[in-house]
Amino acid sequence: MSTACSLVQLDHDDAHEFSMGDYEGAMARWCPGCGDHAVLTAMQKLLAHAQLKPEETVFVSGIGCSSRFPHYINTYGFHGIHGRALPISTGIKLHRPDLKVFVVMGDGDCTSIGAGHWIHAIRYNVDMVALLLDNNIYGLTKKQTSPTTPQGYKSNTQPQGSFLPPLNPVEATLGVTNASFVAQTAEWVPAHLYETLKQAYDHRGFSFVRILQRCPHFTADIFENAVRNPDALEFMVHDDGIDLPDLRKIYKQTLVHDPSDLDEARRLAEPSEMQRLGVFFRDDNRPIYEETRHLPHHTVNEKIAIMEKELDRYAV
Amino acid sequence: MSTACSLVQLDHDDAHEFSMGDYEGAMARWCPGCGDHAVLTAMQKLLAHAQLKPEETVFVSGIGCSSRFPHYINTYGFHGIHGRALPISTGIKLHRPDLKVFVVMGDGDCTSIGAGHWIHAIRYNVDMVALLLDNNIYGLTKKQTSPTTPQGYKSNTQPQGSFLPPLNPVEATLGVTNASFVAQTAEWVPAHLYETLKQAYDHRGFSFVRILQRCPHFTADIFENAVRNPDALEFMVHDDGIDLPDLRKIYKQTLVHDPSDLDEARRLAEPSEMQRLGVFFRDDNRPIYEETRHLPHHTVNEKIAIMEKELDRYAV
Amino acid sequence: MRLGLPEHGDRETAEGKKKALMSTKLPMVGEELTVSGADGREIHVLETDQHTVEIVSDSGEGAQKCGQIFGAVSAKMGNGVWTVEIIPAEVQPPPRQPAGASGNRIRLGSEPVTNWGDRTNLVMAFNEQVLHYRHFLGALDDEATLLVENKWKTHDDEEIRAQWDEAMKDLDEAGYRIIEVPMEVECLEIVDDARLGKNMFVLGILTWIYNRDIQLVRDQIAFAFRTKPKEITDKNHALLQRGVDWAAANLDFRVEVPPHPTEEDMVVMNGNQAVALGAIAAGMELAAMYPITPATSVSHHLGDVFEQFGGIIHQAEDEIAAAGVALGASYAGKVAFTITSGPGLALKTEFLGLAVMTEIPLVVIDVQRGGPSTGLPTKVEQSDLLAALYGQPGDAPHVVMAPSSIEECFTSMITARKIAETFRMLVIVLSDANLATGVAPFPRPEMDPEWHSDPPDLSPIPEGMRPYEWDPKTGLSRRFIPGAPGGMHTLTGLAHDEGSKVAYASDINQHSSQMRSRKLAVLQSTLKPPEVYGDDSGDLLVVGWGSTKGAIEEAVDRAREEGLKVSSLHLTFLSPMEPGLKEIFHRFKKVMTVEINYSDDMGDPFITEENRRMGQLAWLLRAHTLVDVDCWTRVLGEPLRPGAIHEVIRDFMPKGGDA
Amino acid sequence: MRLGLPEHGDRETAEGKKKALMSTKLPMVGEELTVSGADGREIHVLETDQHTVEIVSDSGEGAQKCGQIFGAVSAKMGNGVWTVEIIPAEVQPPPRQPAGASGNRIRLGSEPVTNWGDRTNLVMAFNEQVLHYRHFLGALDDEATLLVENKWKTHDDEEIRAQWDEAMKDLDEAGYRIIEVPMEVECLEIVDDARLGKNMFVLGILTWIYNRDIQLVRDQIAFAFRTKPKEITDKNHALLQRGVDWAAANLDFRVEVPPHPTEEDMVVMNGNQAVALGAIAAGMELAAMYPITPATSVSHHLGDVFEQFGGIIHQAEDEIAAAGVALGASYAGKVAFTITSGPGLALKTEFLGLAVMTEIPLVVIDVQRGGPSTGLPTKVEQSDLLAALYGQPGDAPHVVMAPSSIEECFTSMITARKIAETFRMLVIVLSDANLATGVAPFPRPEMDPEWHSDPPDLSPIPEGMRPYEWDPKTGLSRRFIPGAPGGMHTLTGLAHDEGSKVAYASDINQHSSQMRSRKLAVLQSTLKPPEVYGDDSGDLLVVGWGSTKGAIEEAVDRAREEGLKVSSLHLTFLSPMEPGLKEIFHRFKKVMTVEINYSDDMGDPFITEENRRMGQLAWLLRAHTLVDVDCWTRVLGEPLRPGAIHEVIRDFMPKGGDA
Ligand SMILES: Cc1ncc(C[n+]2csc(CCOP(=O)(O)OP(=O)(O)O)c2C)c(N)n1
Ligand SMILES: Cc1ncc(C[n+]2csc(CCOP(=O)(O)OP(=O)(O)O)c2C)c(N)n1
Ligand code: SF4
Ligand code: SF4
Ligand SMILES: [Mg+2]
Ligand SMILES: [Mg+2]
Repeated sequence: MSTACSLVQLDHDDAHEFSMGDYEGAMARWCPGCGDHAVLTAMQKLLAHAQLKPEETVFVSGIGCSSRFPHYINTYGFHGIHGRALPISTGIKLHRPDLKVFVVMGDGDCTSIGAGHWIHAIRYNVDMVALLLDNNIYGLTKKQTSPTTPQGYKSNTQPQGSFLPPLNPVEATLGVTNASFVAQTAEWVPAHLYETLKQAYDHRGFSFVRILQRCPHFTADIFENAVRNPDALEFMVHDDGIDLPDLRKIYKQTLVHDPSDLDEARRLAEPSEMQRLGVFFRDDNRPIYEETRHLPHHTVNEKIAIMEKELDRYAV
Repeated sequence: MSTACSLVQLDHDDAHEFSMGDYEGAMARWCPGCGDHAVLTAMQKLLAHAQLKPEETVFVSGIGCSSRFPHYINTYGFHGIHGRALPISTGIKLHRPDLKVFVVMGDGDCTSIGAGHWIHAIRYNVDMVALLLDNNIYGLTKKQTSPTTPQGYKSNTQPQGSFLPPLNPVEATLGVTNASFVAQTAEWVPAHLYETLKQAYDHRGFSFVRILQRCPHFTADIFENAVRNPDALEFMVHDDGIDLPDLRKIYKQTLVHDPSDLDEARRLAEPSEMQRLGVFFRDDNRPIYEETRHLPHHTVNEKIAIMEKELDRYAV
Repeated sequence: MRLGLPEHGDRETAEGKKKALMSTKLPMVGEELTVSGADGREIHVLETDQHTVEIVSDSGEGAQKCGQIFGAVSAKMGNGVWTVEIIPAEVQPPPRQPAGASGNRIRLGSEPVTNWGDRTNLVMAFNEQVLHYRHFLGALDDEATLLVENKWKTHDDEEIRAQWDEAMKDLDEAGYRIIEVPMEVECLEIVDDARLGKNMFVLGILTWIYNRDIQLVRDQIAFAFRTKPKEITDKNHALLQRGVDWAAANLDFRVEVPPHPTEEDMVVMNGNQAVALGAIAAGMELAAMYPITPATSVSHHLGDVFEQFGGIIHQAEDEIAAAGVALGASYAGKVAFTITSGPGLALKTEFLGLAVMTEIPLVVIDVQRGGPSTGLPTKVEQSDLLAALYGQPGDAPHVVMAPSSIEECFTSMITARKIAETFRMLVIVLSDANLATGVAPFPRPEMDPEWHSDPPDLSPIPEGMRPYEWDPKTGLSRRFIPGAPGGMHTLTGLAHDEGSKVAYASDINQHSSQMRSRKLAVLQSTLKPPEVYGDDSGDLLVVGWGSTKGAIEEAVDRAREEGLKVSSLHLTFLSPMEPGLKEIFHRFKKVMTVEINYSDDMGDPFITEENRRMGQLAWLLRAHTLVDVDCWTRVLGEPLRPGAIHEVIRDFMPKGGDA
Repeated sequence: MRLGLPEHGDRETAEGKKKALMSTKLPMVGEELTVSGADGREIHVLETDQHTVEIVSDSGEGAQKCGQIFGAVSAKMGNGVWTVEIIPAEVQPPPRQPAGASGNRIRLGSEPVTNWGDRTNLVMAFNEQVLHYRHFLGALDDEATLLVENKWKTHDDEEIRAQWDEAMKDLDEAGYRIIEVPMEVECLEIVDDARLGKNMFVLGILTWIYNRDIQLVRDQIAFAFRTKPKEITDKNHALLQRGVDWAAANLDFRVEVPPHPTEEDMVVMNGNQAVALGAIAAGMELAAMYPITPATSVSHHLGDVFEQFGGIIHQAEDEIAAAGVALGASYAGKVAFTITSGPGLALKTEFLGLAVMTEIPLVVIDVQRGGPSTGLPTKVEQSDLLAALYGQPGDAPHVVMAPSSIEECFTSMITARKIAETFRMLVIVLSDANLATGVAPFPRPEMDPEWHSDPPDLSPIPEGMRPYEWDPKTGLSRRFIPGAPGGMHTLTGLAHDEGSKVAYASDINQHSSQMRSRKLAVLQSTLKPPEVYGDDSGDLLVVGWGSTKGAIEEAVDRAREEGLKVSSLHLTFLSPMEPGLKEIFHRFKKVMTVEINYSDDMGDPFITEENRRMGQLAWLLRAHTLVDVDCWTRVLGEPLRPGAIHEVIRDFMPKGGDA
């Protein structure tokens, strides 16, 4: 959202310097050890870095543990209804392109009930950041299978274990025409999380970030290995992507991937033993929906003049 | 749907031989020259070929010109509501796997309002045939932009021309985990249309077929070139796919594609000057949702026994 | 008996003529005079204060264009006009399909016309099948005059000839006056493809019959085809003239509906156009919609002009998204609106609840069609009233209002936006297919700068002010809009306190529910009692809402002329209800509603006072006033006819006894 | 004043004791006797016919397990029991958060208990914050006895100590009897991590206080932990004993709620379990759902057992799909059902309309929660009544019924399926969070083979029979199910004739609407008038529906004991309405409803007789009977208390004058 961003840089001088603390909302009520806490922190860090005016920033969410996010951050927030965060955010941006909009969704929220809006939001490519906090489960409603739940994983609605292989949100996103920024990161690798959010924010267009998120309460085991064993993660690195030398000290598994290569991105997105983190795809030149509609601004009198002209067409 | 199919072959001997005429329903009320007519004919031919019992076959549709389909074919039919044909068909198959189910949807029906169900139907991989009759427009409601409308193409809701590049249903489908059969054909190439329907029907699992369909009434120009100029079509041929020697006489553009190659399928699905027809992808071994639920059958007494046992758990 | 043409065959008896010409049952100055035409033939001129004509063809033959031009010209001449489209269910059904009938139906009046009237007096049909279907539907007056293309009579395809004979026999027996017209033969004199000319030729015939100002007609044609090459217009002018000449040479009757030209500036449009223009005039800047008949055309009419205003039409992926986009936009600025019909309203239900809970102003236009489910997509019904009122789970107080004329389609948008913003409230506007497709002139509205209120208030939020600082009396509070410094808060659909903080405490939920509900009471306290049409006491009061106003009042007029003590009352607000209803009802011996929705009829099997399902407004009024409000409702997929309502009034008049 | 423990500190005066022990305002045989305990201390035993105890902790500390076992044992002993969960909004809120209170609340009675009763008489709290929150919520009886873990009093963290002092001061001033319990200290004698032991220790204390059969308690513990390693059970038994011993050594009171063991076989479960088992007993074979509180647990309870039956639980991608899958399944065979709550019901709206239009039987269970919008997901409300009845655009006649007890949650599923199939009708069953989470015993239902009707009728369709061959009297017709030879036809949501052919003719739409509506009248004609509870005439009739039955009747009992001429009436069917209501209402001077939904209160600013928004049932009854039905409704996010209703009855009693 570089345009938006630079805007701020401009009219910023006057305002005071925002610290992370300025973005702190109500005390977060997620479970201890919930991955959502880390995302909140990284986001507050980003806002401070970008010096976003709290009043010009809006966090929109659906319903779910993760969707409580807006309550915990001191900007405008819209805690909407389940699965519908994207239409709401689209409406906000269409009417107020000047606002910076972030969308926070859970895996059920985005990929199950929200799937239709998700596909179309990718296509509209509205200039905002969309975060999928993917804990592979329905958290708030207490452990039901989500589309991203691993096959065979037991839940309260599928006690015999999930029947199907999990939906891969990154693969699906990459299948949608006009996708412009697709990345994956993990909440327990703060540096990578932060850098991913930053690049998502800097991208002009719809930035989709899937964040692997621990749910110690219901799916402690799912990401256990990925958290414990650095070799369970593979980092895609590139100058146009993310490359954090410090991480290499801990994480040995890296591969070079040019985010402009869609075919390769899709190949890399396919399921593998290793979870791949980094920017899968980026294209800064895809049409941005709200920019395809250049809207004139008129005074009331001009408007009335146009109106009269229109009425003439119906005149008897 | 070979299992289902073979079933019929078995208990068929007794029944009489079904002719195409046996599958004729009410007189089709599509516009003259509408591509839907051709699909209807090809389908009736398929039913006759497979000798499907009309009473064991169900056509389910949403709302749209194309969704009138069930009325014109003499089987059981369910002309549902806009965008929701897939949940209805899923319910039918879950409860009655013995029935042969075909789903007919328009591009708005399937990829716009029905997008969420579409993504999940691909994933469930229920054993049925889903046809997307894609005329790149909202026909029944009189020319509004659909997700597949070419960019810049004028409609009643986007008189300045469609703002975005069209969604590519094949690409999107291939992005969904557990996709098992994805093909594209054109209604004006009857032989190819028929063969595609046949293979879709023979496939075990969810067969998704996008049919390029002319709408002379509203979008006559869109497929004009593709219809007139044989070189505007490129046929993917393979032993495991579709290969119709006769077609080669007219259509010179062919390429060999192995439907088991997902990466290649995705590459080929990307927009190109030529419309590619054929089977993009096929995998007969993906889990089929209704088959993951092996259901016992019990007598009423057995059921009551189980019930009593269950009640014991709540006994005071 | 039939007048074969061109060879001027058998003449009919004076009797027959009379029958054919007095082709209306309506209150009229049915004076008949006789003048002599060109060739000295007697021309019988029927002078009447209203007359209904329709032009029907296969779709694609241009009958609609013909009707539109005829209607526009008549309006310009100062006639009252009410035009409705005759639309087939399919986009382009096969030719000569009964159900494929497509065209226009124009009711002309000396005075302003407020509804589509009764059955048709004169028909121009391009083939006998569509004509026969109109008869089958009961659309034609028993004594209607039917002019029909006669090429089919002699068509090569014998099946077609057979169809002709069968259909015409039927119509003949029905006792209509039938005149065959060699449309194709005539048109071929001017164009090679008659299909593309007939409509203008027919327009010529109508021009002669109704004595329209030919120059106005020519101008209107030129305007209608302004985007097409000039030759088209020229050809059409020639066809028009041909029609006029043919009529002059062959017809023996004319119809005079004396116009009353007014000084006032008038505009002529249908209800959806009025909604579109009203929305713009109201200063709304974002419309989110998903196509659905009969609402879609609102967005078509917004078309380019809306964007010229800096407005956006967003065609969403579905109705849910459309509601969400509108809500998001409203949240972030000026109130936005969404347009839909029954099935779409159903899908928006959840978002409407969120709008109420978050107190984001939102305007929803439901152009009602036949239900339930997909129902009758192109036909009128008033069956969404209860769904609009009560569809949202939980307690979701909001405004429901219904325009009762095309003009009100325009003005209601201004009212709706004003209420939505003042009260931070959801406003549902119930139009219907009758208003949406009816075309009629009304006084040109005067734009008011007030309507385009200035951009949303982004001024800093005073220290300590909270996002739901409900006035304990009125429930009103200032809306915090993103961009307003110091107003940061998180909106939520969860129960919340004045600070918009999620709250589970009992008293808070009770109080916030009270505050949301209170706003309706406050709005209600600002409304005026509705005005009774006719005497404000009497034997019978007919209550209606929405598009039926014109027909009901016309029926009341007729009944009153018979001396019946009947009046009518029309409601614009359904939630909150306008004040004074109970008091008004008590002034009448009997109160009933007339609505286009379903109710059980007493006397039907199993139907008792106790289990009878009532008309939707009737049900509301019973609960609201405890008066024993009766109802007569029908779901015929068409607007109610004043004649039908007139009969109902007769039947429902309380027998004997004084008030 | 506070009883400091362990060092047996200051003793309270007899006065104080009395106060502490008579900790209930309810009609009770409040006989107090005194026995002497082990160490010769005086033990005061309160004998009462009902007593309410709650155990509250941070979530994850097992208070719920403790409560469940205590409830189960009490039921086994023959006590009436009504258990409700105390659940925090978040899955696992931070420790010591007021709003994080998690636990169980058990009302014990000598007779069967039909509702959660009034405020709590005795509390076991694991920390003072959750305890204080319960006080803040007004959940505690003024004279309640509070037992609280006292480790916080001496905690290292001074902030915590400060919180303790503040909270305890507050509670002290409120005049409760407070007893500190060294829970952690005691538990550490047996386990290393006290957090995992407290609940069993507390269970021991309760066992002693309420004189529960220790062996039953031990067995129940064993059952509860049967899946865990045996050591767990052993440790828990030890903790239990420790609690018993501590109580015996330190407490000076007991509570006797004399059980009345019955011969009858009983089962104990909550309303969602009853719905799940009822659905299976009813022979339904497919449940399509999307998780939503408080409905989700129905599918959890169906769990494996449903699949053992050959049933399928399909978790769909959303509620719309869930409705579609259920509808598709119903169309193809036995009636299927879908389970949801408010926001989900909203999303299903369009499909419900299709079900009605196509006459596919379908059962929808709406476990109501607080609204509008996301509202209060875990709390009870009865606010979906009008949405369930009228939510669908167009005229969509269908059945709405509401179970009024946990047992009826079971039986209503059998009724619902039967009606759905017999009438080819949509049946909406309105349960709520009160029933869903309330746990109580009821007589074990006897399975009836009838319920599991045989597979759908796939016999050949007789030549010429049509898919909607409506009986002109009843509107009933045979359902054609795929597989039935000769039955091929296309179902459609469009208006259609008896052959299921799309039809636009007016009379057809009117007729088919009539037929769909008629079925409701026929069903209504088979219903019996509801029975009045209490005298069948009098001064005041309180009408209710759904989960409030127990509380209303208990309140009526109390009022009648005071000599008030009040009775109550409870409705199971909301559509169609049961017969005879008007006639019953006329036998009372005044009629009012008591509901858990919103209504304006008279006397509030701007609220007038005219604009007052009424309780949802009240509104229906006014329209239905034209009787001036008043209402008292609240949306407190909790079940109504008999005590509160009792007061309302007093306030609403008509003043003076005879019937
Ligand atoms: C329309 C609707 N359907 C269902 C629900 C219940 N519900 C709330 S959150 C949720 C899913 C939570 O899972 P997810 O989206 O993955 O978020 P998480 O809690 O895991 O962060 C559901 C089904 C709802 N609130 N609204
Ligand atoms: C819920 C709902 N929304 C909208 C409509 C109106 N509608 C009917 S068909 C249609 C789209 C038709 O386009 P498509 O799906 O591409 O089918 P086609 O007519 O082109 O074959 C729409 C928007 C409806 N019937 N129901
Ligand atoms: S349940 Fe899982 S996702 Fe939800 S707050 Fe707890 S840990 Fe986080
Ligand atoms: S409008 Fe287009 S899609 Fe519809 S029937 Fe006509 S040609 Fe076919
Ligand atoms: Mg999740
Ligand atoms: Mg289409």
